[in-house]
Amino acid sequence: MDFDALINGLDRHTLDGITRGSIYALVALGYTMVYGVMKLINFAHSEVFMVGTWTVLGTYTVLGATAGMGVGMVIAATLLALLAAMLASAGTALAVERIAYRPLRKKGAPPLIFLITGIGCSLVLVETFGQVLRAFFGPPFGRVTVNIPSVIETKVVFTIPGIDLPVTNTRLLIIIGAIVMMIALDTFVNKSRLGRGVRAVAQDPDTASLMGVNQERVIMLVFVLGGAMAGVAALLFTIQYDITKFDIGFIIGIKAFTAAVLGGIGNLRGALVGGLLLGVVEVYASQIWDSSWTDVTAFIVLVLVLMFRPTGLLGESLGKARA
Amino acid sequence: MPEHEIVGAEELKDTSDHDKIAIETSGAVGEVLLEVDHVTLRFGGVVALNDVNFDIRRGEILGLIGPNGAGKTTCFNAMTGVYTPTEGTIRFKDQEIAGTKPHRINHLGIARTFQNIRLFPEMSALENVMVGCDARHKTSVLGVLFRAYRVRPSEGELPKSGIRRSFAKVFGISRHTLEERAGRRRSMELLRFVGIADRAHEVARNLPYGYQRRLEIARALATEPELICLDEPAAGFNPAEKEDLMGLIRRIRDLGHTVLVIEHDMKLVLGVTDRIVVLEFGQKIAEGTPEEVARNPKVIAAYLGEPDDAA
Amino acid sequence: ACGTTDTGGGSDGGGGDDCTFKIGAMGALSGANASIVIPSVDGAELALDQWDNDECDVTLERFDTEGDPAKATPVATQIAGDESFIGVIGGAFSGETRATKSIYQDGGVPMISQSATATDLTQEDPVEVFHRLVPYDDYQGAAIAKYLTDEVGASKVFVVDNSEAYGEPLADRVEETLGDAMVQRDKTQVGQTDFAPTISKMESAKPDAIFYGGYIAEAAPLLKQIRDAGIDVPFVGGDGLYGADFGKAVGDAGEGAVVMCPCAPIEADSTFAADFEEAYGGAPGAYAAEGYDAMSVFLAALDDGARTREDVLAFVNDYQGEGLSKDIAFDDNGDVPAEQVSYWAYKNEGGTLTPEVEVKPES
Amino acid sequence: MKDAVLNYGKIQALHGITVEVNEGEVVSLIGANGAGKTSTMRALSGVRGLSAGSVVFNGEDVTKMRADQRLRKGLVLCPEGRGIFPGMTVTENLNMGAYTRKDKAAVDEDYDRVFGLFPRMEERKKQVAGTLSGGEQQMLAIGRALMSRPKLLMLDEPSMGLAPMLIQQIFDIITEISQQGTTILVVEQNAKQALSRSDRAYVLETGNIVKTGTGAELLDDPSVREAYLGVA
Amino acid sequence: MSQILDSYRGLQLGNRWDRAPKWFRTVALLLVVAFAFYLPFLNILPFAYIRTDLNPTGSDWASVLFLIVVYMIAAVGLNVVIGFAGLLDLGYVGFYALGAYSVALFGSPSSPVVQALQSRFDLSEEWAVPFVMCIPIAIAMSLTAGVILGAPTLRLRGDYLAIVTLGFGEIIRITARNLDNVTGGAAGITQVPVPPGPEIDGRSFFNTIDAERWYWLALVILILIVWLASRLEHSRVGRAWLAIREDEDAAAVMGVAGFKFKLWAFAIGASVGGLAGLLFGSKQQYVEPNAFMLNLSFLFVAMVVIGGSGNIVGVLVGAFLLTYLPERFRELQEWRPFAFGLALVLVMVLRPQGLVPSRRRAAEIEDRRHEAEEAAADA
Ligand SMILES: Nc1ncnc2c1ncn2[C@@H]1O[C@H](COP(=O)(O)OP(=O)(O)OP(=O)(O)O)[C@@H](O)[C@H]1O
Ligand SMILES: Nc1ncnc2c1ncn2[C@@H]1O[C@H](COP(=O)(O)OP(=O)(O)OP(=O)(O)O)[C@@H](O)[C@H]1O
Ligand SMILES: CC(C)C[C@H](N)C(=O)O
Ligand SMILES: [Mg+2]
Ligand SMILES: [Mg+2]
Repeated sequence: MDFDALINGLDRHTLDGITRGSIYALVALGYTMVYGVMKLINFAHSEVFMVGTWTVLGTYTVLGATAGMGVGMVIAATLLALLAAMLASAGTALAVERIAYRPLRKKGAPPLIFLITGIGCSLVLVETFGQVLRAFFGPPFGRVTVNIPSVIETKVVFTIPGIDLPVTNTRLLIIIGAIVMMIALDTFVNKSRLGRGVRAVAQDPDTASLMGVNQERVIMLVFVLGGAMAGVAALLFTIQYDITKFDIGFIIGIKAFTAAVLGGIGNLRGALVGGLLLGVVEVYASQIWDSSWTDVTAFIVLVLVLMFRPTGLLGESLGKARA
Repeated sequence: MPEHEIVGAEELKDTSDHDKIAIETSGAVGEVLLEVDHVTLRFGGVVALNDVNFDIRRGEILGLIGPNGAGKTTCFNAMTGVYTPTEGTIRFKDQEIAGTKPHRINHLGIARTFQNIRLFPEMSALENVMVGCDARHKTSVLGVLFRAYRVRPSEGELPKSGIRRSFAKVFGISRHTLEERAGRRRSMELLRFVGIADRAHEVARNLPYGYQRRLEIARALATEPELICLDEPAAGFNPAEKEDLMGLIRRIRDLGHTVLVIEHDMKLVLGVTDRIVVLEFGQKIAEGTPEEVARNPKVIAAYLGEPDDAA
Repeated sequence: ACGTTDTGGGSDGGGGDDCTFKIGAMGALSGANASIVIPSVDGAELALDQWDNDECDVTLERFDTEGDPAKATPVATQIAGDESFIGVIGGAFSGETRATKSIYQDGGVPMISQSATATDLTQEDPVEVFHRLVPYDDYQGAAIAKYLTDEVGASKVFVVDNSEAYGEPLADRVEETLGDAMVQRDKTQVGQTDFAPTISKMESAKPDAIFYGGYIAEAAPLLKQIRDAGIDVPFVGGDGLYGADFGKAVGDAGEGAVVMCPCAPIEADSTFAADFEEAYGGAPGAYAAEGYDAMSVFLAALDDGARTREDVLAFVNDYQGEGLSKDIAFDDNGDVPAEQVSYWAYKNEGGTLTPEVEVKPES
Repeated sequence: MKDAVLNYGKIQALHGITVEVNEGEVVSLIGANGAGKTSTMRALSGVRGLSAGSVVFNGEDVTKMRADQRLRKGLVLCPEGRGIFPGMTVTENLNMGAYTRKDKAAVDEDYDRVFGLFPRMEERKKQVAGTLSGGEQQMLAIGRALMSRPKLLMLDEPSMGLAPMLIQQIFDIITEISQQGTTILVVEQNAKQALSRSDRAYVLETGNIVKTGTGAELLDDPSVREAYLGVA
Repeated sequence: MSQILDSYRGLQLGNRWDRAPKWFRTVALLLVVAFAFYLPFLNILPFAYIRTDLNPTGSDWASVLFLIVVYMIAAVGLNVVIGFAGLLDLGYVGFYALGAYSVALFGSPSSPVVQALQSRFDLSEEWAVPFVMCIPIAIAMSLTAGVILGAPTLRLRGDYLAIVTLGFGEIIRITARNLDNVTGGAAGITQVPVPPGPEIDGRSFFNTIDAERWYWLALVILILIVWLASRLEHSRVGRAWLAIREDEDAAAVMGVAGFKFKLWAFAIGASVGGLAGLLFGSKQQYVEPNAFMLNLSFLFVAMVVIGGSGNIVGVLVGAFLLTYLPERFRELQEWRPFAFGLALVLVMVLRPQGLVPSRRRAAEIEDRRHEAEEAAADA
C-alpha cells in the first residue's frame, strides 16, 4: 500500500479519475435512461458503445484523416466522426430495442427474459465485429486490437496554476464534452415537452398515455438518446485512447452500469456523479495498490454506498430526477 | 406443480367444524390485549399519526373510523410492523412491539388484511391460506431438506397401505409431512369457514372480488392470530354481501379472535362493533360505544357529515 | 502400453504396422492472441507437407482452445483417448499446457511445445511426455534484463505486467535479474484501456526504459498512452508481443519498440521463408520455425519406424538433430539445453518486427 | 360505444354493452365494485383494446386508435385513483395535460381557467404532487384533464377517497364544467350524488347494462335504491 | 420454428405425465436414469450422432457429459436462488470458484495453504487434506460466502442485488488471481486431489482419461441434488419463497420471515454451486482464476432462464442444451459464439416462458400476453 503516491499526486490522480469517469458517465446514461423508463437493464448497451468506436474508425478511414492535418480538417473530421458515431450508436440501440425487447414487451415477458435477450444481442454484436465482418471484409475486423489514428494530437493546453497540473487538450475535450452533453440531456428531459413525456412514462405509463404520450415513441426516444450519448462517449474514448476492439464494450459496460447504480439507477444526474466517483475511486485505488486491485476496490465501494443508501447516491427514478 | 389432492365432495359443504379452527387464547376476555400509547408517526413533514392513544380488549370487536387520510391504515401499519412510530409505544400482551419486524409481530399473534387486496396472485386459494398456516409450523429449512426429525404418528395418521404402514410405524413420520397434512386440512377448513371452499384450487388472481376479500381474511386467520385487523373488508360489497360479512366478523370473534376493523360503511360499523375509535388528521377525536360515537357532534362534523350523506 | 479405454466412439483405432496417424496441435487459433500461435501451427503443417514418406499417412488436426485451460482439457482428453494420435504439438501457451500435461501423461501422448515458456512446466513438476523447443522464462527473463542493461544501457527500468499467468512470472524474473536497475513495478489488468495510473507512476519514477510483460491487446494502448504522455524512453516487451498484430495495433506510437523472443530470426531469403510465404501468403511469423521443428521431430520418429506412442516417446526423448530454429536435444526434464537457444531483440520498424540484435544471457 | 366486449386474460369483464353519450350531457355510470365501470372507461379511452365491438366518437370510428390518438380527438379520461405524476410539480402535471397541444396562447388561457376553478392549485403551483392531500390530488387530476381541452371528459370515481364536504365540492365543479360546455361521463360509487346531478344514467352489473334512464328515474327505482343507495 | 413449437405444445407432455399412473412414472424415471448412466457408451447408430467426438477435432464425449452434468448441478443450485426465491444473482460463478478453490487449496500438496500447514505442523511433503474432507470444507466455504454476501445485500432491491452479486463474482476471481502466496495467483494450483477409488490398470480410479467415471459420480450427485431441491419446492419453504416473490410485504405480515428465507436460498444455492465447482476442479486437477470469468455467470443464468426458471426439469434441459450444443457443433468453430447469441435471442423471443416452463409461470405469461395484446388497441 502506497498512500504517499496517492497524496503526492492527488490533483493529478483526480484529473485522471475524472477523465476516466466522464466516459463511464456518458455510457451510464444509456443504462439509466432505459432503466428509468422500462425498469430493464439493457445488457447490449455496452455494444452500442462499441459500435460507436468502430464508426469513428470508419469515418476517419473514409475521410483519410490522420494526425497532422490542418486545424480546420481536424475539427471537420472530428465533428463528422461525432455525428456518425452518434447516429450509428443510436441506430444500434434502436435495432436492439426492436429485435430483442419489443417482441417481448408485446408478449408481456418477465424482466429476466429481457436480460437474456440483451445478453444474446450483446454477443451477436460482439461477434459481428469479431467474426462475421472479418469473414467478409477481413481486417481490421476481427479479434485483435485496432489502432485508430490520433487525429487530434495530444498537447498540453494549459497548466493549472498553483498546483502546477498540466491539462492536455484531449482531456479537456473529454471532460467538457461529457459535462456539456450531460447538461444538455438533463435540460432536455426536464424542460422539453418530449422530455416531460419521458418522465411521465417513467412514473406511470398508463396515465402518461392518457395524457397523449405515445409510449412506444418515448421508449424509442430513450434508446436513441442513450445510444447517442454512447456515441459521444465512443468518440471521446477514441480521442483519448486511440484504439478499439470487438469486445471493447464489455468492461466499460460493466463499469458504466456500476456507475449508474452507484449514482442511483434511473437518475440522470446520478449517472454523472456515479461515473465520476467510480473513475476517481479506481484511479486512487490503482495508486494505493496497483491496477490489479481496482475492480475489487470499486465493487467494495459500491457495496458500502448501497448499504447506507440502498438506492444509490442520488436515489432512483427518472421521474424524480429533479430532486 | 402437480395438482393438489382432490378434495372430497364432503369437504365442500359450507358447514365447518369450528372446533378444528378455533384458537387457544391465553388470557381473560376483557383484559387489555393491545395498547397504543402516545403514538406519533411522521413521514417527512406529514404527520400521519399525532399522539394517538387507545387500547383493544380481548374478545371485543373494535371499529376504527375517520375521514380519508386520517391515519387509519397508517395506524394498522404501525401495529403490524410495516412502519415504526416516530414516538410512542405499542404494547401487545404487555410486550413492546413498535419497531419489531412484521413477521415477528405475526408470530406474536397479530394478523391483518389489506385495504387494497394483496394476495399472492399466482398461488391457489388453498396455497394462500397454507402460507398463513406455515407461520405456525416449526420445520426448518434443513428439516424440509433432510426430514430427519421424525415423530411417532397416531393411529389416524398412519398410511393405509401395508408396507408404508409398517415403515411409518418403525421409523415414524417426518414432522414436515405431518405439518404439511395438518396445514392443508386446516386451510381447507378455513376456506369453508369464510365460505369459499368451492374454488380452493383456483389461483387467487382469477377469483371474483368478493372471494378475494374473504380469502384475505382466511389467510390472516390461518396464522392463528389473537388479534385480527381488517382494513375496509366491506369495500365494494353490496348491501347483502355486507350483511354476510357482519355475520362472518361475529363468527370470527366467536372463534376466540379479537377483531379490529376499519370501515367506511357506517351501517356495518355501527352494527357489528362493540366500541369505536375515531381518528381525524392523525388525532383521536372520539372513542366510545357505537351509539355514543354516532351522536358525537365532532364526529358528525368531521366525518359523518349531514346524516343524509353517510353513504 | 498406454491403457486408454475405448471411449472414442467414432474413431478408428490406429497402431499396428498400418501407418495412419494423426498429430494434434492445440492452442489459441482464434481470439486476440491467435497471431502468436497460428504461424507456428502453419509451420508444423508446412513440415508435414514437405515430408516425403510413402508408407505413412499422417494428418495434422488443429484444436482451438482459445488459449483457455478449461477449454483445453476436453481437447486433451479427446486426443489422449484416441489412439490414432501419436503426438501433440503444443500447448502454445503455458496455462493450457499446465492444465493438460497430466492428461497427456496419463495417455502417454508425447508433447512438443513450440512456445510454452513457463518455468514450472519442466522445473517444478516435470512429466515424461512433455518437451519444448523454447527455453523457460528464467532464461527469457534474464535475457530481457540483460538486453535492458547492456544494449539499452538502462539503469532505471520500470517493469509492468498484466497480472496473468504468462506476464507476471516473466516480469518477476526480469525484476530479479535487474536487481537495483529496476526503479518501480506496476501491474495492469487484462482488458484495461486506461493506463493513466501506471503512467503517472512512470512520470514520477522517471525511468530510462520500460518493460512490459503481457500480450498485445493491452500493450498497444499502454504504449500509446506512454508516448502521449511524452515519455520517450525505450519500450521492451516479451514474446507475448511477438506477433504481426502488434505493429498494427499500436500504430505510429510503436515505432522503435522492442520485442524480445527466444527465437532466432528466419532469414528472409531462406527456403523455409520462401516455402512458408508460398503456402500461407506471408513471412513466417511467431514461432513458425519451432512449429516446423516440432512436427519434424515427430515425423522423424515415424521414419524411424515408431508406430506407437511409446515408440514415439522413446524416440523423442533420445532425439538429437539439427532443426530450423536450433540444434535439438531434450534433457531429462524435456527442455532444450540453454546453450542451444538464441535470444533476439526485434525492433518494430514501420509496423514490422525486424531482428535487431542477439542477446546471450549468462546462466 | 357498441357491443363492447373486454377480456382480462380469461376473464370477461364486459359482456357486450352499449353506452351512448350525447353532446352536452352529463351521463353517469353506476354499479357495484367490479361491475365493469372502470373497464368501460378504459375501453372508451383506449387504455385497453376491445375484444369485440366498437367505439364511435363524433361520428368517427376510433376503435382501433391508441389512447394518445383518442386524446387528440378530445376524448379524455381522468383515471380512477387519480393517476397524477407524484414526482412532478403541480404546474408540470398540468403541463402534461396539455402535452399534445401546440396552441401556446390557448394553453395559457386554460391555466387561468383551471386556477379559476381550483384556486387551491394556484397556491400550490410549485408543490410536488405526491405530497398533496387526497382532495387536492383529485382536483389536480381533474384540472389536468381539462388542460387537454376535452370534448368528452370521462371521470372515474372522482369522489373516491374524499371526505363528504369535498365530495360536495367536486360535484359542484362537475356541474360547472358541464355548464361551460363540456360533455361528461362520470363513474360513481356515490350513486345518490351522481344520479341527482346527471341527465341520464346506466346501471352496470357484472359486465352488463341492467338499467338505464334519466337520473331522477333511477333515483326513484326501488331496486336501484336497495342495491346502490343502501335504502331498504 | 413456431410451428414446431406449436406441435410440441400440442403434445401436452406435462399434463400427460401428471395423469399417467404412478407405476408408469416410476418406471419411466428409472429408465431415464439408466439411460443417462449408459450414455457414455452410446454407440448405436443413429443415436450415436449425438456424440460430440464424431469428427476428428471433436471433444471427448464422456468429458463433455461430465461438464454438462456439472453445469446442471450449478444450474439447479442457481435455480433455487433465481427460480424459487426470485433473486437475480449474476455472480454465481463466485461460489463455483470457491468450491473449486477449496478442494485445491486444502487438498493439493502443492498449494501454498497445504504447504504452510505442512511446515507448521511438521507434516510430510505428501500430506494434504484428504479429498473426502475437502467436500465439507468446500461446502462450508461457499455457504459461508453466500451468507456473508447475502446478509448485507439481500435487503437491496432486485437490480441492485444483480450488480452487487456480479461484483462479488469478480472479487472472488481477482482475489484468487492476486493473492499469489495463498492461491498460487494467476498460475493456479495443480495436483488437485481426486476422489479415492481402487486402482485399475495402474491408474487411480478417477483419472484424467476415463472421464465416464467422473460423469457417473457427477450424475449421482446431480440426482441427489435434484431430489433435495424438489423437496424444497413443494414445502413450506417453497411456498414461502413464492409468497416473497409475489408480494414480499404481504408475506411478511403473514409471518413469513422474508430475509431469513432469502438468505437460505442464497446459502443453499451457494453450497450447491460450490459442490459443482469442487467436481470441476477435481476433475481438471488444476484450478486457475481465469476459469471463473464473469461470462460463466451469465451462462448459468441463461441456462436457468432458457430452460424455464423455477422448473427443475426445465433448468436441466437448459443446462444440457447450452453446454452440449456448442460442443456438438465444434466444427462451426469461430462461428459458435455468434450462433449462440443468435439462439439466445431467437429462443427467448419465440418462447419467453422458457423451453420447459413451470406451469405456474407459463400460465402467468400466457395471461400477460393476452393482456398485452389487448392493451395494444391498434391490434
Ligand atoms: N409512506 C408514506 N409516505 C408519506 N406519507 C404517507 C405514507 N403513508 C401514508 N402517508 C400519509 O399519511 C396520511 C394517513 O394515511 P392513511 O393511509 O393512514 O389514511 P387512512 O385513514 O387509512 O385513509 P383511507 O380511508 O383512505 O384508507 C395521509 O396523508 C397519507 O398521505
Ligand atoms: N387488470 C385486471 N386483470 C384481471 N381482471 C381484472 C383487471 N382489472 C379488472 N378486472 C376484473 O374485471 C371486472 C370489472 O372490473 P372494473 O374495474 O371494471 O370494475 P368497476 O366497476 O370499475 O369496480 P370498482 O368499483 O372497484 O372501480 C372485475 O371482476 C375485476 O376483477
Ligand atoms: C506464444 C507465447 C507468447 C506463449 C508464452 N510464451 C506462454 O508461455 O504462454
Ligand atoms: Mg386506509
Ligand atoms: Mg372502478
